[in-house]
Amino acid sequence: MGVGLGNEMMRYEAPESTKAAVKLLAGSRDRARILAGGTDLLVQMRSGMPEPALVIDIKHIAAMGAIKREAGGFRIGAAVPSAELGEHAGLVKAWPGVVEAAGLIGSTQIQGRATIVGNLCNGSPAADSVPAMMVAGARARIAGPGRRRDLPVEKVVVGPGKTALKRGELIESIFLPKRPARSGDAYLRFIPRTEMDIAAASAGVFLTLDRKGICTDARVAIGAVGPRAILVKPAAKALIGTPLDEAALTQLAAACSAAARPIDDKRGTKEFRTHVVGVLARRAAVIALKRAKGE
Amino acid sequence: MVKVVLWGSLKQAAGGKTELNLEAKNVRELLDRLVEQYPKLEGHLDQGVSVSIDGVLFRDAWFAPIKPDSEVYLLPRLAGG
Amino acid sequence: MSQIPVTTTINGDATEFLCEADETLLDVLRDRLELSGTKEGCGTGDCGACSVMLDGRLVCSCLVLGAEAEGREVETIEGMAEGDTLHPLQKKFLEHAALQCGVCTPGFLIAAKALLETNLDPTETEVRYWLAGNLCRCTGYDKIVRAVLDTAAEMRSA
Amino acid sequence: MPDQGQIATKRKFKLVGTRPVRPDGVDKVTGRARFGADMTAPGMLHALILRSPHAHARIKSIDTSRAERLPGVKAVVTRDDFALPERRDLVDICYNVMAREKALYDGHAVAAVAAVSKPVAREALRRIKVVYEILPHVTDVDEAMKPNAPILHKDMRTKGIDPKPSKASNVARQWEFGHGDVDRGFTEADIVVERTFKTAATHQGYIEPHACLASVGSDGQGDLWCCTQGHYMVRNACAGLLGMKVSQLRVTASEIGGGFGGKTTVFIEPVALALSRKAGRPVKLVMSRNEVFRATGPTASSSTDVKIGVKKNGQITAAKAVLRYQGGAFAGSPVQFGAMTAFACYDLKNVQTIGYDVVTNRPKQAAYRAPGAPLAAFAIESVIDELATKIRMDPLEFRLLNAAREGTKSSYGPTFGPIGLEATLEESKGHPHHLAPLGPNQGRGVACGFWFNFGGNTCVSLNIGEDGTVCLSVGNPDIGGSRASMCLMAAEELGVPYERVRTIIADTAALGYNEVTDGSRVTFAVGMATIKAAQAAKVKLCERAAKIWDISPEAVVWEDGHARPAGANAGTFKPMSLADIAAVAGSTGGPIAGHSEANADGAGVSFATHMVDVEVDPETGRVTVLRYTVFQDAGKAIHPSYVEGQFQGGAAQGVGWALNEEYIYGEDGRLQNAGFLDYRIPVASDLPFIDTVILEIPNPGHPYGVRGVGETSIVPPLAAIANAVSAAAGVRHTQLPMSPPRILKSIMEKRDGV
Repeated sequence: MGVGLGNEMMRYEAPESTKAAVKLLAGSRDRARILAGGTDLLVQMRSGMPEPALVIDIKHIAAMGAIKREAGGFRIGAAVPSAELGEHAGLVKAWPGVVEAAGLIGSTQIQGRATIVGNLCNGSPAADSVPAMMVAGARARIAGPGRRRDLPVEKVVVGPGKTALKRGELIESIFLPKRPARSGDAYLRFIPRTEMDIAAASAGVFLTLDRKGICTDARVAIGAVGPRAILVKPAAKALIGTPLDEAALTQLAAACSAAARPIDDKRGTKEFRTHVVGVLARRAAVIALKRAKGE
Repeated sequence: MVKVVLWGSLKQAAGGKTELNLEAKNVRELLDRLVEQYPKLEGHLDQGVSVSIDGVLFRDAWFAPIKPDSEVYLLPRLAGG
Repeated sequence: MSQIPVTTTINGDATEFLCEADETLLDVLRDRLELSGTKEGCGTGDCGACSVMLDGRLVCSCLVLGAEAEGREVETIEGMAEGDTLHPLQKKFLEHAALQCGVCTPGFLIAAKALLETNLDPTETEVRYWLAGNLCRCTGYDKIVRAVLDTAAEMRSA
Repeated sequence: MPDQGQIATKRKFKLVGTRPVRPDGVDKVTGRARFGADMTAPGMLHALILRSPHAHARIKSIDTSRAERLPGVKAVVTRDDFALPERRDLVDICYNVMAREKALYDGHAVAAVAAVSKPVAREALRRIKVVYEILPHVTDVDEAMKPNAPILHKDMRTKGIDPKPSKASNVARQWEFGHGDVDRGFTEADIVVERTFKTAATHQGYIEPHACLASVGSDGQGDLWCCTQGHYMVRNACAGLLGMKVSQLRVTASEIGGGFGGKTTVFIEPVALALSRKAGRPVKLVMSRNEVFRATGPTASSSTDVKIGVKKNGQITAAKAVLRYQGGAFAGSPVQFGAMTAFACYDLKNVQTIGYDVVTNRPKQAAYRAPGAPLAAFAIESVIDELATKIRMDPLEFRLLNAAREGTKSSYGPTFGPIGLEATLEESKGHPHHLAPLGPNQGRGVACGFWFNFGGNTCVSLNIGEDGTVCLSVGNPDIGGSRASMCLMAAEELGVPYERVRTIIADTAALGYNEVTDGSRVTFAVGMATIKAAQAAKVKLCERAAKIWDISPEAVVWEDGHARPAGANAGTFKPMSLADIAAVAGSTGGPIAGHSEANADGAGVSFATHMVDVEVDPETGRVTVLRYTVFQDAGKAIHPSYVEGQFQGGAAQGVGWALNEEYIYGEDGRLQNAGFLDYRIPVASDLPFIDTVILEIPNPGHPYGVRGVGETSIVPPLAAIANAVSAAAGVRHTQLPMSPPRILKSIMEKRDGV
């Protein structure tokens, strides 16, 4: 520009290792942002929010750009776009609910860029991949100035736009564990259109059956109906020990509606979200059941 | 004499009448006669009017001919999208 | 802070440009490289008018920084026809009258091309969902979807 | 003499009615076409506008000094740079373009800067200090009409009531239409239904934001490039606002990325010109999508009471509607068109409509496709549907029984000539869509709609080149394929191949005044002018042939693209083609051209019937549109593909309006959804194919029988979908949008017996 603007101009860096990224991040006095897909970051930059002093593009870090098999599960790098999840046959077979949830983040164009780690770190209560990862038992691997640490996904987001990451920390990858036999996951959300909206309510369900078709383990998470996505233990309890009969599903829906703490806003009313989150949980449970049965 | 029908809200400006009889061969004469007889109409007519003559709408067409037996309606100026 | 030098490939041509760190690829294409066929409808990734291919993936260029193009391959609407030979999609869009105002058309063509490169036999529903990130306000999508399906059919039989 | 325009019904067309590729097609599929934001100029500056964050505030002071001192800033303008114009019709536009004593809505322009780059311009905006005194605001139409509502304009006295009110209010004007005696009519009715309806404001949602490039020299001469529906309107408005003579300002229309009425006025163009004049350099000004939503013209929101009475045999005895439309911060909501069109589909003895034009703290509305009509049709056609159910009559039969036809005295006054409403109803009755079975939670809705269509001032030039090709200059931007229609009509009239005609959009210096591309006027009015220009050229072509043959011009006829001797008495000369005559034009008297300058009248009104099937998810309130068919009278479809396109586009916009689109305001009076994420226009996966049936009941006012088609298609869908949703959900819906929360609530209340 050549003119003295009051604000310091933004800097762009593309480090090639996690270590280098952490170093840049740690030295930035909280004015750096990580760039993976950029589908939230660039929108925020445009909306008139204060511009970050530094943008750290992590797509040149080889380890962050891959999906690897690990301990029977999958490790998904922080820079892997959602579209790649859907193209990974093994991942689609193991965790269809997570893949579908990631596939709901925005349009085909957004899919080519947006990452599940970005979806998580943005801290939106309506993030589609988050409830799905929570029920799948996903863990985030966090790199920082100290030692690497793993954190269950449900503990990463602490409030709207706020994460448990400390200064200089970033998420390097997400680990999806080996899926037990006779288990299945599913995720559903409600939007007014068929595409291109933010969830007004959402629900993810994971469940495991015994050989007789009785549910032995379950996890249920709901999104967009509170300050952050949450696991609903009473909802999981409603399923365990049942063949997911009508009574269990009704109880599941009621438990999810009871756990919802939504607000009224442009995307839906409290009463609507409270009701619909139960409907979604119930429908997701039916899909997860079919998957667990291998249907 | 030509019979002219005004849209409802012009009634007061035309002394409580919605149907008027005037001598006019074309739109310009019609508008001139109207203002002569009902000066209060001027403000309304200034803002633009459309004239329907035998079902055909005219905007700003002074010399559109009016026959003695024509059906003439004065309507608000039309605009569209 | 000085501008960032970027070396990239655009429509097959080696290209160099300078950009600010916060400048989007869309701004670079339109304002610095005079490739104004890529349109801005929203700047927030919601309309698809700025669709381009980046290393073979369909993206919104308004959500990509110019600096990210370093070492990568960008394809825009300007590179879709080969010389004076239109791409089959371009021909079918014209035959089917799949555009009215035409401002969303470059984005739709890029997106539809990306679809047919991965799936040459899409269903109507697949076409509709693939193109859901491209807004058109004129056509009601009817003729666009028909043009894409017809192109796929023609390309399959070719 | 050239052949006279034949009666449209009998005329056999060679080209009209075919579907050639549009002449601007290749430009538009290759990225070569230049839209509003695609133009640059040497030394160009970038401009940005500072907008009020408040819905209603007194602007106590604006300090631009810190911005002006910023290196790279070349001009700053505020209200002080815009004198109130002499032309009365420009006063509100001036106030809307740049706020004066008060900011009247969230997004109202307060200041603008031009700088060497966008970042410098952004920083300059941050340095402008505006002191506001926040005032109470009102955004809802019914609230704004209450006696204690915050008043926007202290001098606003309701027009159209007697005596003139002494007190200021937000009601700008009252309108009244109708005939007969509705009170007596209602006493004759066996069944009367009375309901109140509300609709939200929606935006035209064109994909191209407003953009322009302005350049004013120190000699006072200006050039402006912009996306608009009418560059002559832009020229006249900008010249008036800037105190320029119209001849000093040349406006060139870029390609236009959609308008639907929203680009029939000026917003940024005068600001860019003022900045350019001050800076002495070209200035580019492009709106962001956020600005488009906050600061251009959406349509009105409305509140409407409808009362209709019928006899048991289905005959309507009386119909009344009271319509209240808010049109934003200045007078001029399209309520009069709502009031005029509301009952236009019916043959009524007793009908009355009253309309209130109301101002609120929202952006001033702009026209949106058949302005005012869809909102009214939603209310009226919903009650019609309910009455049909009550008297157990098929809704199509009920409409046919009461339909307006040739000779009907319309609800707004004039008697209809030949019209196509009955034809659309008859056609829909026998259509496979009407006979298809419905599943559980599904419903079918039908509705009718009407729009006037306009003609207006039009000027075209048709120049014949030496090689026998034709260049047609028109003055209306091509918003949806109109170049193709013009080429077809010119080629048809001249008898030359379609490919030999090129149509260009000329700038304001090249032609006389052309009215805005609005009112569905272009194919009708510009088409008529094109045909007349071609006829004028044919007269000259025949004269030249007569000279060459040395016979009287009256002895030459134009047939099938050739001048021929009129008959045996005229001699036996070999017919000369247009190209033959053009080749020797220089030697026979000079270039050959045809012109037409006229105020086109005789635009035929148009009607449509829409039929739609939906499915409602009873657990979530989500609506899926399953099937959609449009039946509309086009008079004559010049290029049927683009006629179908207008039908489909109008239906799709109607689907959005009915189901999900709305301006959402917070308690603070700020627009909450100024973007395509939360202002939800339909996406491809939201819609089915939209079937179309083109009916052709020729308009006697056009040589080929053309009626406008662009606007009528958005009139029926709101009601058709409401009727379908009401049938599927088992609850009557009276408020738009029928968003999932609203539908679910109604279903649950019904289930719970509320």
